[in-house]
Amino acid sequence: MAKMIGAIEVDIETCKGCSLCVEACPTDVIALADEVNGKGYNYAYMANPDACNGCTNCALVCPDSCITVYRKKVEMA
Amino acid sequence: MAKMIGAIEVDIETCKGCSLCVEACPTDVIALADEVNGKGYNYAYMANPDACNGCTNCALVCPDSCITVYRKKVEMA
Amino acid sequence: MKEEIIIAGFGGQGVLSMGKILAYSGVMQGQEVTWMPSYGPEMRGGTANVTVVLSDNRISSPILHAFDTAIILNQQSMDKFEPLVKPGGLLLYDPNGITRHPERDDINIYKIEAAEEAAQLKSAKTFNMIVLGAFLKVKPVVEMENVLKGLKKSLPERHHHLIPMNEKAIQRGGEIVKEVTLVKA
Amino acid sequence: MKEEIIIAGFGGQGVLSMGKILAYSGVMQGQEVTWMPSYGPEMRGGTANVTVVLSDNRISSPILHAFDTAIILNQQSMDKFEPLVKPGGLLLYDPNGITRHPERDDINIYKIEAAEEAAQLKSAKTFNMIVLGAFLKVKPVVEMENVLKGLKKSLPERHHHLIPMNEKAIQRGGEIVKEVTLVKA
Amino acid sequence: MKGNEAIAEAAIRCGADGYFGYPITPQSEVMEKLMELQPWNSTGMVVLQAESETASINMLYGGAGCGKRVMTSSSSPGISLMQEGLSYMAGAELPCLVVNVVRGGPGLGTIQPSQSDYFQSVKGGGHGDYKLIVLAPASVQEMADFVELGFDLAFKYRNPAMILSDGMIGQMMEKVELKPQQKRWTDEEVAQMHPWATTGKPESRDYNIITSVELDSEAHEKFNHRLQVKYRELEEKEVRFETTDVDDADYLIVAYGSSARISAAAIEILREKGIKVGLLRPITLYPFPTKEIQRLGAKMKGILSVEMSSGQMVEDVRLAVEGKVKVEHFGRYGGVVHSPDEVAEALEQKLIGG
Amino acid sequence: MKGNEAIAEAAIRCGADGYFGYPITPQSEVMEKLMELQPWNSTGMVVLQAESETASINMLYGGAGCGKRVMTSSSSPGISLMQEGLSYMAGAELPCLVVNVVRGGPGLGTIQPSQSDYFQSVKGGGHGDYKLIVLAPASVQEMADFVELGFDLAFKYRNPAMILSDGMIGQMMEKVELKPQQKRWTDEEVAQMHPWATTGKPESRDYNIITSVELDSEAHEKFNHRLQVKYRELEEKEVRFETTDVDDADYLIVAYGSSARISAAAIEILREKGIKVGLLRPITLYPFPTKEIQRLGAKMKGILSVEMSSGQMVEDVRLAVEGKVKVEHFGRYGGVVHSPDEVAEALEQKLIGG
Amino acid sequence: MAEITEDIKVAENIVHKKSSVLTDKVMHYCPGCSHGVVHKLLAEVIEEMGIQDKTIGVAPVGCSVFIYNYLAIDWQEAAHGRAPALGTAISRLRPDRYVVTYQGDGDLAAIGTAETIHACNRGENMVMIFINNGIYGMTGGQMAPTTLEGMKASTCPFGRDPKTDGNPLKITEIVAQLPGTNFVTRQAVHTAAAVRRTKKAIRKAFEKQKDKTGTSFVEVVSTCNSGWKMNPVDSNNWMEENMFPFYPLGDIKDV
Amino acid sequence: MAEITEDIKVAENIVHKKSSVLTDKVMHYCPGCSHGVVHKLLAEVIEEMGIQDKTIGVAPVGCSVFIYNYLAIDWQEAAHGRAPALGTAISRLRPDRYVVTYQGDGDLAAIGTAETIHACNRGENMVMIFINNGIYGMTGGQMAPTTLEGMKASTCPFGRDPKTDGNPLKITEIVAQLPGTNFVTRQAVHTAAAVRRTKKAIRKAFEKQKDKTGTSFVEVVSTCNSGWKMNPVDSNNWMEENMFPFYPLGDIKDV
Ligand SMILES: Cc1ncc(C[n+]2csc(CCOP(=O)(O)OP(=O)(O)O)c2C)c(N)n1
Ligand SMILES: Cc1ncc(C[n+]2csc(CCOP(=O)(O)OP(=O)(O)O)c2C)c(N)n1
Ligand code: SF4
Ligand code: SF4
Ligand code: SF4
Ligand code: SF4
Ligand code: SF4
Ligand code: SF4
Ligand SMILES: [Mg+2]
Ligand SMILES: [Mg+2]
Repeated sequence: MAKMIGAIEVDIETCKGCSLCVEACPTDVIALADEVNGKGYNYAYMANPDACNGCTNCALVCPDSCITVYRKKVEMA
Repeated sequence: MAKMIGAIEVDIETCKGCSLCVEACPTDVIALADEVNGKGYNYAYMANPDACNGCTNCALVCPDSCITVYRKKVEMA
Repeated sequence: MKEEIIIAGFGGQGVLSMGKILAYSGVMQGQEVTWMPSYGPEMRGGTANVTVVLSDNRISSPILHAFDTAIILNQQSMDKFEPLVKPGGLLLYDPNGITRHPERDDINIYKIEAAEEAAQLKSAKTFNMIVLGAFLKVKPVVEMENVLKGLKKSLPERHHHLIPMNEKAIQRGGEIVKEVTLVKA
Repeated sequence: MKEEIIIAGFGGQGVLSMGKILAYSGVMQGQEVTWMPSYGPEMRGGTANVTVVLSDNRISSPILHAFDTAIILNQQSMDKFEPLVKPGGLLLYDPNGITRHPERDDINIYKIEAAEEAAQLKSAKTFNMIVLGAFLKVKPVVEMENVLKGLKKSLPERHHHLIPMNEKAIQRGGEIVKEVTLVKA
Repeated sequence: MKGNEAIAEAAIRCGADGYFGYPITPQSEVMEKLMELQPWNSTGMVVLQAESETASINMLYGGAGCGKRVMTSSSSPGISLMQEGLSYMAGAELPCLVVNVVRGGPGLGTIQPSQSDYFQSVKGGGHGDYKLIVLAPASVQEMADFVELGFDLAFKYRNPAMILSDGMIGQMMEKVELKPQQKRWTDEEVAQMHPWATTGKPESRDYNIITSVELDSEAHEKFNHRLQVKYRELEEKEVRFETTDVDDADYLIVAYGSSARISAAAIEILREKGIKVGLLRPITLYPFPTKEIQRLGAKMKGILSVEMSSGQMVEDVRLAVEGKVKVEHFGRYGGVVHSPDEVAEALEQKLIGG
Repeated sequence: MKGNEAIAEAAIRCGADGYFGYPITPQSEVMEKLMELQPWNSTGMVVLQAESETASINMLYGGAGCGKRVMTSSSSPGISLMQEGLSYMAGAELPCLVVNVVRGGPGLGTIQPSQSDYFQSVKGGGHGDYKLIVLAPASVQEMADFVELGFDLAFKYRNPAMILSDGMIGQMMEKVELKPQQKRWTDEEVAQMHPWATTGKPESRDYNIITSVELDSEAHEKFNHRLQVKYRELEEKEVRFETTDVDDADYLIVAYGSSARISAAAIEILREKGIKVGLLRPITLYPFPTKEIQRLGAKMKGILSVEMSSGQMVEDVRLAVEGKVKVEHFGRYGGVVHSPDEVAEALEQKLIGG
Repeated sequence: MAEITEDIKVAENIVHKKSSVLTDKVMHYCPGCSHGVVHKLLAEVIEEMGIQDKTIGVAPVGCSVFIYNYLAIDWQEAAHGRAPALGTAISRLRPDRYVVTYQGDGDLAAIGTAETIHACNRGENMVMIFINNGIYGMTGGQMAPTTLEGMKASTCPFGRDPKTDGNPLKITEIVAQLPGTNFVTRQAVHTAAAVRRTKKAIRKAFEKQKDKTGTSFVEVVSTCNSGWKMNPVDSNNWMEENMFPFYPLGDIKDV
Repeated sequence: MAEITEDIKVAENIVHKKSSVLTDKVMHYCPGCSHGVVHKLLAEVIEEMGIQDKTIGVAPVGCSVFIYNYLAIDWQEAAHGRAPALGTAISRLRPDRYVVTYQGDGDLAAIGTAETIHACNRGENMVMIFINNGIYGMTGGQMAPTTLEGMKASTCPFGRDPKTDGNPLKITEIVAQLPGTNFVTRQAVHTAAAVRRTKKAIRKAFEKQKDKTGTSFVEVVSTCNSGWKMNPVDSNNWMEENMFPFYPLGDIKDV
């Protein structure tokens, strides 16, 4: 079976922890970190990376263009 | 037979000879005088007084409120 | 030579364009000229006047408080400008609509029945040219050939067919202008 | 007595209102006070700071270039204001998010783990009151009863139920503030 | 209380009838405070956020034309948009109060305090020969007090008045004593006190016209002459200023508003060094305390005009002393506020030679 | 040709790119003439009637930002509406040409000639520390010539320039010699000559920003300082004036524009009486011919500043001579034009004593 | 019968005379200018409603700047385009008064666009009279926002070309769609019947003000024979043929 | 599987990344501000159309005043409300360029009303982007012309009351009725789907400009969580519930 798997990369320093990506992700991949970045924001990260399908929703709603999305079709058993 | 007869009085000095009353009169009562008033305008006057029925049309369209209209019901033979 | 002229009358009498033709005529003659209208809402219905200065030298001010010539075309203007003609100067007027005729005896007074003449010619538009012709007859401050050039210059191309008619009116004005009183020399 | 204080940190840390309470406390104590915020778009996300002056006499300028006390709540502010503390003055800071700790040896330095404490109290809003408590412990420039009056005055009526919580936070700040270095006397 | 808030509180208390404004930093708190206080429920004062500063000033025109005490506040760019309106109000002899909490210009500039709108305020930013009455507060208390003073002068002379403040005075908090609430004028009082106002034409008087247009230039010159007579009267009677430490002074600082406060601190520094400096603080920028500066200036070795600008008021100081004493300018600008040290140093350098 | 028409003709001939304006007496002929000449068909110049003067000046901002030679014209009330825009353009260092054909103010005033917008033009009608380059034509010929000069100075210094004329010069007709048609700059030339302009960011350069805002007050002070350096350079290099009959003169008249013409006639009258009077006519009102007035003033028994205003330029004359010679003002105002006789009489009365 | 005509000229037979709210001053308008007609109707409505002492007018900058000389009510003369701002303040500070603004098309729909729209959108309690003559009369006949496509004016001497000069603006339709207006109508005064209708509309606009439910807006499509360079009678005809199709008469909103 | 996640992070698998037209500067906006999203879409459209060198932008006065720091195209910063006037001149003097104005609701629909309406009515060839967040963000949350009835702002702290504060203004509907506009749409960026639609709309607006047939106008109903005093996620929800009923999304005009 072919399946889309995805991954995101968050630019931690420019992330402002707005949570919009968290909300936008259909598969609950993203959460805000407990730690803060240099600006004092709890940045977003892949809390549940396996669930990501690379749909780009998170990146689309991110006001700060912090998210790069990768996607690949993989064959699964 | 009862009939409406009318008359108008034009304030010659404030009349500007615009001709709008001439145009508005349904019974062709009014004309512009050959003479001019103090401002140099050919003022309006009752050229055909008998035809006036006091409909006030002329007064209504006059921009300079120069026209007073009189009307009376008279019995005619 | 320096001639300071006021032309004054109702809006619509062609006062400003008469002044303009005079000014252009001066330019054609190589003179310095200024043309300064009164302007604004008074134009509508009210009075209009223009000051024209023709001079061989640089003209300092185009707005004047005394004139060599006053060309007067209605009563208000008569009241306002008769007193401002310089002693020995010229007052030219059209008596139509004038209720108080000029009274000064230290200036030269001429009259021109231009309105009447224009009515006879059935061409209200020539009124101001008749007046101009009268003035040039009395004071030939510019030569006729330059006046015609000035006329051409001040009329838009599409109105150039009117020039002959205007020329005739100017001529007619010169013919019918009448002396009223001259300064006792 | 004259105390010139800068409080500086991120927008949203309650810097301005901490300053306001301090200022009102001074007023309650009968002092002259000024409160002068940095203001404008920087407020969003960026830094925010406020200068508070408490004095027994008329205060000439509310904008200062050197301070008796700097209360510092983020790294940018540390960089900017550490150098501006007067020799012998006080620098109080929250080490949370601070990457370069203060280095001067001619001033008194204290730290207050207010963010951590506020997180433990599960009440981010008390953060600034903890810091205020720490400051008042180190420099009791106003009496506690006046601080409470100031608190009351600066809070809108509808928030007066929060006063006890704030009072506790102030107290707690006083308890946990830590001396870092003192000027060698 | 913040300077801006003091304006709002004072406006309500002195019985103002209307505020019309448009938000702009660093003075938005004026309208915000008013909206929070809802004076329409207490005194009946109207508070309206207009669509622009252009609309605001013309709303003032309308309100003032009815004999009402109306005001607006803004900051530099917004005030520039009011210049036509201000010229109209001066031309129609309408009283009103305009607060300018100046920020650094030109253009959008900074939102930091500045004093670079002096020329605009006192020389005439709008067209024509007119003057505003210009008050320069140096404390939050004066922000409050000058609201009433501004209205009083505006109505006394039927002329727009301006409070020329800056971001520092507007944003800072200080202790303020507010006056007790005064009643607003009733419509009947207005009709009586201001018979020129358009209050609705009763049978008993001819109709009133508020206008600034005149076709006949001679008549318009007469009107302008009347304005000039009024301005001479203002210059005669309404000059306000404050002097400190001038009696024994060798040098004089002339400074208004924030700069006056900072200069006072500078003078302390200088006096500690043994340099005797006094302060003249113009309170009215128009009418300017020309005579007093002339009088005091004659005794001085030099005058330093201190403003947060590249040098505007300094021209009026120079005009006052007519070359009889050296006048220098000092000021940081573009939103930077000078420190007392800088002022002190400038005085030493520019007047004493360093 | 009328002064206003001369502006229009000269604009096309000097290769202006755009005119944006709104009708107002006494200068509507500028746009009317342009519309009649349809330069978009010949040189490609854009002519647009804007919805207001506020829009006009901001259209100038947009056009100037692209490195184009853009201009507007208006009269006093309309110019007041441009004050914010002018401050922005000065703050963004944008070149443009604004013609003010002044009429009597304040307010709607008269449509007759006046010179009462001097302060607004040279001191800064808008907010902030900025200056306009101000040219004062005294003839229809200069109305034409100063269009090109104005553009040249504006672009040289990246600063708005103004032609400060009045209803007299605007409405009068005089002989004019127009320069031959010059080509408009091509887009490529613009990009090369004005690398700061927003012409579309090619790969070869960073993107350009035209702005006047700065959050950091220190940076904004630096920018303002740069402006001041520019103004000092203008004051050094671009002062223009004309003197007549000054060599043997005992008295000096300083007058610009219409007033200078009238003063020239007054001087003839006075010289006939044996009173030796000379004329200094500032051509640039900013930068003002301060040094020349100072130099000439030193030799005079008195100076009369003649303006059609209640006395504005006279302040700059006084600042120039620093009390060293008596300076008096004379001027009719509110739309009244003084006569040579009145000027002559005023000089005798005010300076010689009558 | 000429004698009869003279005979009936006695006060009791008067059926139309100059409104007492009009002053004796001769209007400065060009012969045949629509402004005069509308002034008269305004005066008549004010007289008939008996509100001369309760009405405050706001004059524009435009040919009608001097309306204040002709109607004997209290007037303020606004800066160009700002009458609605003045009206706003007057109406709010004197809610016991009728406020009427009077503006031309340049004034109301060009420079004053923002003030017009925002006053109407706020629903300021006032009557706005809008004289749309498709031209800038006062300044000598320049293009107005309402100048028709192809129509000549001194700043579009070859006829308005929407490509370069922009489109004619129907501001009244915009105003009608704003929630703050309670009555929006377009009328004319070229015939006696039209004059009667316009007077009714103005009267209605004033009546509506009693309820304080917002702005009442009366456009009068008008002639400017000077600007149009036609005589008054031809102007009326031209207006009927050319203006009315684009600016159709009638009520647009009545709530 | 976490390893896979790391493994696929190679260039060839990138399906979304920051647009190259965006600069490296960190935007000054509050966390979650809609401005950032719209900036990004604008950058992406410009990048995808390959018109970075042909586009001139006009920035407003409002929170987005510094948009010029974030998109690497030539920019002019306009005075408050005047962006359409700048755009008019730029577009007419550089008809070979794409002109895009970017404005907030205070800027475009309050102080700039006249400029907005007249530019659209003239049909200036430019793209106008209108960020309607119902508030004055930059100056700290005052009432905007588009603030909803009952909505709180610092100058209507008890909620907008149309009686005193005026009605919310639907300027986009007005603009749509002007003959000069060729495409008028209202969008939002609160969900991924909405973002996709808004990007399409912006792209379409730019495409339309190729034909020089007038103004293309894109409203984006937006959040200002700082001004609204809610977190970004709640703001989006509040917007859906309250703003969309009054400002319904979708194309309003497309000719
Ligand atoms: C700020 C300003 N700009 C321009 C003018 C010049 N001006 C006077 S009236 C007018 C337009 C008049 O047209 P309109 O409003 O249509 O009135 P109308 O004369 O046609 O009745 C203009 C542009 C002015 N007085 N003030
Ligand atoms: C002439 C002028 N008036 C007022 C201001 C202050 N000001 C700056 S931004 C702004 C409004 C911003 O609101 P909006 O346009 O909705 O943009 P947002 O910040 O919400 O994106 C105001 C009133 C100004 N800079 N200039
Ligand atoms: S949407 Fe962007 S800025 Fe917001 S939390 Fe996610 S990554 Fe960070
Ligand atoms: S790409 Fe889609 S699935 Fe993956 S984190 Fe983003 S929103 Fe979630
Ligand atoms: S309508 Fe009036 S002004 Fe015109 S001609 Fe008749 S009476 Fe005279
Ligand atoms: S009243 Fe009627 S009939 Fe008589 S003159 Fe007037 S229009 Fe004619
Ligand atoms: S110019 Fe036109 S609007 Fe003005 S008075 Fe004359 S006809 Fe009427
Ligand atoms: S204040 Fe509002 S509009 Fe401005 S950046 Fe913050 S969230 Fe965005
Ligand atoms: Mg009109
Ligand atoms: Mg907004």
